[in-house]
Amino acid sequence: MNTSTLDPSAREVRERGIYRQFGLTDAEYARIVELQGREPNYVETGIFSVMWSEHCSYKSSRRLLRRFPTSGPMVLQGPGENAGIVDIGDGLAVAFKIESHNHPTAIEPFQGAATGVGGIIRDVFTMGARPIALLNSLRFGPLDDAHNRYLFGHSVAGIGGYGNCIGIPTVGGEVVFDERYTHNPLVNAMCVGLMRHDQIARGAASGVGNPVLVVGARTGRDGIHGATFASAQDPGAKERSAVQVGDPFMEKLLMEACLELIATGEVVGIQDMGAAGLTSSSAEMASRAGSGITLDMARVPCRETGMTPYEIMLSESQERMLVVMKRGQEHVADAIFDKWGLEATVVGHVTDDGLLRIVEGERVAAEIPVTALVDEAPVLERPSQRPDYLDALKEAPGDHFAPRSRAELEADVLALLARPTIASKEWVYRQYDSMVRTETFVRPGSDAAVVGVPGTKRALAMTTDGNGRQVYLDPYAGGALAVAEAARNLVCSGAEPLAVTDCLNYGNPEKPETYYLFERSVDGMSDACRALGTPVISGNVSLYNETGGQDIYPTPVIGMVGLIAQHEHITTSAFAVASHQVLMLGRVDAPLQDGLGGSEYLAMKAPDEALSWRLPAFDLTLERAVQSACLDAIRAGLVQAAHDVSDGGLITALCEAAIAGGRGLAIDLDVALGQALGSESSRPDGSGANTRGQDLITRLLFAESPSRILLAVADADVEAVRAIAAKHKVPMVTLGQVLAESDFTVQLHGHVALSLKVDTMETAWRGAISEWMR
Amino acid sequence: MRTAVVQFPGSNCDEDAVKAVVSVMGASAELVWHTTADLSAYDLIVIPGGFSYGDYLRSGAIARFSPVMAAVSAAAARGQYVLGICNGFQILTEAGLLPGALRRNESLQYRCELVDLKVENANTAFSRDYVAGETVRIPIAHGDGNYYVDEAQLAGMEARRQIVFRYASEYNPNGSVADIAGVVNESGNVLGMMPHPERAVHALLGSADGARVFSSILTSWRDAHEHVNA
Amino acid sequence: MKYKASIYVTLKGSVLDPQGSAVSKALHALQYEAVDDVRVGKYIEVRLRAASDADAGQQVERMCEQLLTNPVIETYSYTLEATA
Amino acid sequence: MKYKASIYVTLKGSVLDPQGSAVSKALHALQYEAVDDVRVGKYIEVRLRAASDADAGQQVERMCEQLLTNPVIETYSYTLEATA
Ligand SMILES: Nc1ncnc2c1ncn2[C@@H]1O[C@H](COP(=O)(O)OP(=O)(O)O)[C@@H](O)[C@H]1O
Ligand SMILES: [Mg+2]
Repeated sequence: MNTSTLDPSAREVRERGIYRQFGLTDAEYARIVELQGREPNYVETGIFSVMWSEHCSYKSSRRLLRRFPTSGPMVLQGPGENAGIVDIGDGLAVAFKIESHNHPTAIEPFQGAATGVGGIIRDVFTMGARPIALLNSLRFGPLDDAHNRYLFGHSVAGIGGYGNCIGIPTVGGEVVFDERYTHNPLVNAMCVGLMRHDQIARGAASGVGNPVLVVGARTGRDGIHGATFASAQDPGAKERSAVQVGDPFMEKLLMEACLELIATGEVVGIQDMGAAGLTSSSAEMASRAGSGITLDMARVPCRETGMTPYEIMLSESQERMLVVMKRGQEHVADAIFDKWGLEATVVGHVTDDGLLRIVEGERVAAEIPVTALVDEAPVLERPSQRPDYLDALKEAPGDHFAPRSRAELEADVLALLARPTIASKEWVYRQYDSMVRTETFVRPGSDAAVVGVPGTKRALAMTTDGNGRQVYLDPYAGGALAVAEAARNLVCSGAEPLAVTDCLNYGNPEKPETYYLFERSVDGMSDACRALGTPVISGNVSLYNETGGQDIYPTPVIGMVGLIAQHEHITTSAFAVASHQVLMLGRVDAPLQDGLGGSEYLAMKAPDEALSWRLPAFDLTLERAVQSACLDAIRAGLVQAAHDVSDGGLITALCEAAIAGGRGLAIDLDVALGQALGSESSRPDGSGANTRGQDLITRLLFAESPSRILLAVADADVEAVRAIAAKHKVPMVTLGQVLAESDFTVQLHGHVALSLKVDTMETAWRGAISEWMR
Repeated sequence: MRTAVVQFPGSNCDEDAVKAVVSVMGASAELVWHTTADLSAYDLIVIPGGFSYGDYLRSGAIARFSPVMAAVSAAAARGQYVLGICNGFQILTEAGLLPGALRRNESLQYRCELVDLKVENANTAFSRDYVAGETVRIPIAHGDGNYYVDEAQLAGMEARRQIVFRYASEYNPNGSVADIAGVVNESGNVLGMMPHPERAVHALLGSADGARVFSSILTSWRDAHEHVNA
Repeated sequence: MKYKASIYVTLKGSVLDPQGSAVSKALHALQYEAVDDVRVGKYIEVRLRAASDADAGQQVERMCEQLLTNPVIETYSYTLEATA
Repeated sequence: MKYKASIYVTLKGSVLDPQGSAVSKALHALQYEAVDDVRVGKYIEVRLRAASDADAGQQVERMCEQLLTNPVIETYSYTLEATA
């Protein structure tokens, strides 16, 4: 085997321990020598190191990911491809996936976030699907810190910059601010695409002799070792060249050209070049087909001169794809790419020898069995240990957080609404083009976004959800809750949840406690996916999210897509019709037992103690029933608006519904509790009622008990909704009424416990983030 | 009536424009690639929104040199209707077919939202189905929508009633001079506007107020045609 | 001969420069109190071949007027350096 | 003393400059065949007060590193001119 004269020799790789700089352990290196039957040269070592990195091999997570349910009658493509695909009937299907770009964002927030969006779009159009929507899920440290504001502001601009330019609407997402994400932001991007069944393309390199093409941008020295870097413990100190600049204009052309090319039927396999570029795309394509690939580095179009095979194979230049065409059909690619002003270059061919062979002209630069790179990649059995703090958590907190007066309660409500995590995310999503393609029927701001399926009466609802604090406090329930909330948001929009894509963001998996949180939350997500009938069809893992030894909260993010059968079922969270009844599906009284554990209210009032109380109880059976009842009621045409109770508790959900509808609400908790508990609960008399009353109302308004949905229903339809609730064995109470005026009042124990103007609440809620970002 | 929607590399509202023309005007619309050199067969030419050539250097700066732009100029000179939306407006100003220039939004941020527009002039071929002074809701989606002309030019434009739409309700989303959202050329057959009428053509999209831009053009064309035929 | 042209494009003095104001504000927030004014423009580096300095200068001016600047709102200046 | 600092920020040589490539292609399409390469960056003009040339230079370098550039992908250079 020849190597470039510039590269260190195979012996030097071993003797100087160069493989360690690439992130390979001694044991892994020894295993590589065994698999190769000799010492790997420099290029081969580089290739192994990226393929066996956490990012490409999923070595810490592969065992856990097998626990997810991944099949179902609708699943056309489960995990393992660039994106999963589900059937939506009539020969149509949706492809979707979520991906993290946390580490690059920490270093260069604009480009890091932008290239995250670019990558996930390629994953979707690679499958033959036309991308129709983008979502994201973001975590930053608190906005009182200038660096956090910089990371947040630039990430949002980067996400918008890419999606807006390429012309795919960004229709939804979530943003949470917490100390735990300071200097370790999370940027997860999701893309949804639409296709006909006969357009499905896959990433397999089959057919000996078929040509292998690199299409799109030229290869430069960008991000060499980015994949290794993504798994590194201290991104800041790692090689900084691993940040790339995205070119959304190029990607737009690439997307159009690839979709046109796939439609010709002359494509055998296609795969985007993401992390580890040419290396992982070629190895994975060969692996899926059980074939081999020979690539000639001399033919790869480069942006810079003098690039070595090592650099070309490891480059992470963006906006490139690897395509295998039917033999003799290269001209089809030529013609299409020429129209779009792009290059399509044959750089190799498919073989049957099972080898990834890298040549440079006549010279062989590397030769590795594909199975060694993919199937033999290490799978680790990481030690798992339940952290002590979980067993020290206490029952629901007592009275001492309760506001002492009505004025204080009102101030608390306004302060809560102005918490950046709760406040309107308009500052974020107004920077995103959410309307291009003119199919966005529900724009950001409701529970889920709704995007039409052109030419049909149907629509897709989509959302991203996750709550790291909840997973920290109870990994199993927290994992399940993330799935439940995503499904609940879809149901509130009138959709039947279809399937899940997940982005698993955790700290350092080498810490047994972190690994335990990871493991238990995967179990919780898996069980919830089973209970709700939403298999996992794609996903992504991001580990080593820590700074200075402090892990982020374990933060699995669920992306979910649902199907709305008819346009008439589309429902938003705007309680807009005066005189409609405000109903609750689920237990209005659950907070009395659950308390405030895990709530945003507690995080605001008692930041130091907020992590010492247990999460509310969660019952998947009830959750499922509540969701079914809600969807049935919507489909029966009985529901004007629906909104689930989540972050910030009942009061936040009510305020959001009121603000969105531009209406006041008159809420009577006496009546509601009376209905929920029977006669004995309401109106405890006279003395001491005040203190007890304040504690009661604090719990009722701020606890984040799950499995609850608010509905706005016309008087005439209330009984029909009650019957549906009864059929599903779901408790239902009347909370109050939608008003023509803009007064928002809550009554308890016969007194007005809270009275605010909707405008006042709206100002606090809508202006909070812009105020910070001025 | 025949409509062409011009596609530059990087256009992304081209299909939306076609959909709007088809649904509102009940007429067909063809996508024409930026290399097309002759547009004489069309009655209406739409330069759609998007990021032609990535909006690199300046929005519209590179697109204005596309071969099709000579054909657009010729069409405009012949009196065919030319409608530039968003990036299309930027391209038309760069090409000198409309006065002024579009700068970065004052907020330095991209803005996508439904805004209120005041119909300033309901006497143009593009706005006759509106009522002068009425307020309509049409979305914007742009980073460079901050319209600029100097004072002397503005005075001339006002005098010639070239301002068709202004941002209303005291909310100017981008810093445009005199709240200008859309302008017409002196002969009245070329309109450029930052808001997207093609995104507001039925209730499911949040507003149907943009439809009347397209219906106005159709009415104007019919009038002109009946005239010719009579 | 080979040249490197360094072209500076700025908004005309009469045109408001929101980017400059934003940078200026940010610098003040970082305690750069001695900063009086900031203007932000574009810097374009063009490497080209030309027969002479005069030829290079002519080419650069033509491309500035044709493409690189919008005379409605921008002005430019440039320097030229022979590189070989 | 008063100074005018002219700061040129460009993407590092190895970093993709999509804007530069687009401008370069556009110039070729306009028959500027003698153009070999274009890079597009930012030009920032800062007017500031400083005790001395050295002080002004230090201030400018600090603000470049702190705010005006991201050293991960950008480099900068500047010139300084005393204005009063
Ligand atoms: N980063 C973001 N990008 C786009 N839309 C967002 C983003 N963050 C929040 N939103 C939108 O704001 C609304 C409220 O978000 P959130 O409070 O997370 O809703 P929920 O609690 O129902 O999941 C949703 O419509 C959501 O899509
Ligand atoms: Mg919700």
